[in-house]
Amino acid sequence: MALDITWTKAWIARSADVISEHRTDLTTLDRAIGDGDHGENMDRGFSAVATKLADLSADATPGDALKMVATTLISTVGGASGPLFGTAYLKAAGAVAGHEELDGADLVAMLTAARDGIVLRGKAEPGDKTMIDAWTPAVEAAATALAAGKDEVAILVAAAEAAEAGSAATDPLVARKGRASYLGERAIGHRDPGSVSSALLLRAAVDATTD
Amino acid sequence: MALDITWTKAWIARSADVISEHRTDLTTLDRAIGDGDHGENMDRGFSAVATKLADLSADATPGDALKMVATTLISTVGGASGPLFGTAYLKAAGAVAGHEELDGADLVAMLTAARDGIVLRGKAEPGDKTMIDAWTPAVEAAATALAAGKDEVAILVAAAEAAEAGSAATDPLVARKGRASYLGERAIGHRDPGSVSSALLLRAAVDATTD
Amino acid sequence: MSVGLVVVSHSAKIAEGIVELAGQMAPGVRIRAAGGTDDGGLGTSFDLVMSAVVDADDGDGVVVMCDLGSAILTAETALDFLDDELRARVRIADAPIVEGAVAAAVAAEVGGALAEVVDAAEASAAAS
Amino acid sequence: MSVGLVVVSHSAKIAEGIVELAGQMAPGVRIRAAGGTDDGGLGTSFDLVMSAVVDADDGDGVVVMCDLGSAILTAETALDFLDDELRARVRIADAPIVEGAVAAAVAAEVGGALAEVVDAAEASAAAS
Ligand SMILES: Nc1ncnc2c1ncn2[C@@H]1O[C@H](COP(=O)(O)OP(=O)(O)O)[C@@H](O)[C@H]1O
Ligand SMILES: Nc1ncnc2c1ncn2[C@@H]1O[C@H](COP(=O)(O)OP(=O)(O)O)[C@@H](O)[C@H]1O
Ligand SMILES: [Mg+2]
Ligand SMILES: [Mg+2]
Ligand SMILES: [Mg+2]
Ligand SMILES: [Mg+2]
Repeated sequence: MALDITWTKAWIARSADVISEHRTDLTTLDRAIGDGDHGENMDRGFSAVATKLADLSADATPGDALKMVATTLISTVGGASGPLFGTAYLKAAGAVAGHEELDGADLVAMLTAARDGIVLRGKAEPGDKTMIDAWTPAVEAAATALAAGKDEVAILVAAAEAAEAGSAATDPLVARKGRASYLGERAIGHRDPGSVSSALLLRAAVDATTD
Repeated sequence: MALDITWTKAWIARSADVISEHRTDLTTLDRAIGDGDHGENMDRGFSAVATKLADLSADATPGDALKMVATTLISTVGGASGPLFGTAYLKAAGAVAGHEELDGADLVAMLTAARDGIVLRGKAEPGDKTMIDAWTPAVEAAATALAAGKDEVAILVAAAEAAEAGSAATDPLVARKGRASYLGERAIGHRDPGSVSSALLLRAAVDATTD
Repeated sequence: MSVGLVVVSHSAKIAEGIVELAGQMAPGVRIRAAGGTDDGGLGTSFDLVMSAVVDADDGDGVVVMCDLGSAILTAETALDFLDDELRARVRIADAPIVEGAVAAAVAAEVGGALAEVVDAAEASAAAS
Repeated sequence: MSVGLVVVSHSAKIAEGIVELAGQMAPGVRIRAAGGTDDGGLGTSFDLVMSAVVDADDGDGVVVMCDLGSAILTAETALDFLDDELRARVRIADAPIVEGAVAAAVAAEVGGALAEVVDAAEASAAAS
């Protein structure tokens, strides 16, 4: 399928579904090393996003849809993940502004802009046990797949898989940003919730290609 | 008159009256360089003290009465002056514990202990634009009067006059303790409210000798 | 006219309490609370921050006080969405929220300029 | 069992908000509010501090967080009136009240000893 507005809307709808399904898991993770609201925060945000999906105009581009996600998350999430994902989607929208259909280079540009937006906002580095530890490997894997001449779906698959692996790799880390940083060594053995939701969102992008 | 429990009770009753009379003035001073509650704080405290005066047992000593003042102020004032004056009266009570009648040496010991209590609690030094700037000259003047062989009333008069002069001398100072310290140079030209109430209390001690 | 203050806390109660406490020593300063989420829970609200900043500004600028890290993220995001003219006179103080807000409020009350109010807030971190 | 916390603020709202906020990350810690005067005004209350300290103690000690200077004076005075046994395990942290309380609560939640909880609170002043 072409990665056009139909795909973008499917991705967003699936994102809302998958966040809703994992709401409790995400909150459980956040209860261990945070304040126990990441699932509620993300679900509040993506429920609002899902409601607005129908309001997108008929000629909306993928960038327009991503911008709607950005502003809605910023206004509704209520936790650190709101400004962080909000900025990610905002920068992603900017990277593909005006494009009707996204090719491989667009995807890599979009993912890179999203990751850079999170870093700009949150100042986290790789290894700080944050969502960046899902996003940075995702960006790198997508770029590698693009350079290897892979198609759009393969690029999205590479990104999702790398995000999942990056998220799992947060388990042994000590957190240096966000609430988990209060815990010091006690954060070891727990997965960063924001990295898990990030991986879920990137997996939804893959799944939306078969909708 | 002998400086016994009758005098002590008269001093306390006069203190409550004079604080009540100057309630608005004290608050106005505190509004200029603080949070505008010193009059209410002191009046709340001394009204409670006045109520408890009748409850003192028939064989109460001056020290017992001062201790009642201390605990009552600590429990009711609600501002910095509560723990500060509370500690002053507590230490004053300790300095004359068991004495039925106070002689000149007792008065100097009492005033010294009161001042030292305020310093212990608030860590202010002379010149910091606090109530210490009334108490320290008062203690010194009382000690000088005692050394010069003056009687009890003269010692109390010396203390009150020195406290009044010390309070007036806070006008040109910059505050280094308490809320007025937030104001920097802007505190210059304003009198420290706690030094004014201190002088009022010491003047009440003089006036109580003629009750 | 004076510099205004916005208090961004995860708790509506904390933000409101700070507005009262700081206001006691600075009756002439526009101090606005942006505490809690839109529905009153623990968290921060972009929309509350936006409207508080607009409301606190009187032309002399606004200093924003935040509690935990995610309050700073929300405040910074809000700044990005302000029009350039207002944004140019908004600062986020790197200061403890209660102690900093009181110090900043007093500095604003006595006519301190934007940078002086920020400095007053930030110096409060050093005081005990 | 864990170290308990007492939050001494000039504002009942601030103290209650901090108890909720810090409690979110430390559900197992006894965190008690001592905010405002006895009659709910702005100021501090010796009696509220005394009962909060007694209530927060579970045998492992109590860390007291204060906002402005007069809250510290009230807390120190309260400590003087505690019996020696309890007083020996009470500490007043030199830390910003909101940021310090959250850090202290987490340190207490994970089983930190009295000195560790104080250190966590005081280190929060350095963090931005
Ligand atoms: N400075 C930061 N940079 C990147 N990610 C961060 C940062 N701070 C927090 N996060 C991410 O946000 C997640 C927590 O989100 P959430 O629970 O919704 O917010 P909050 O911590 O405000 O309750 C963390 O798991 C982490 O991935
Ligand atoms: N650290 C201190 N040492 C000595 N006196 C102090 C100190 N802090 C404040 N004061 C005195 O307390 C007075 C203010 O009392 P009050 O208004 O009742 O309390 P608050 O400042 O808590 O509102 C000041 O005028 C000053 O004399
Ligand atoms: Mg959370
Ligand atoms: Mg949260
Ligand atoms: Mg006052
Ligand atoms: Mg006061």
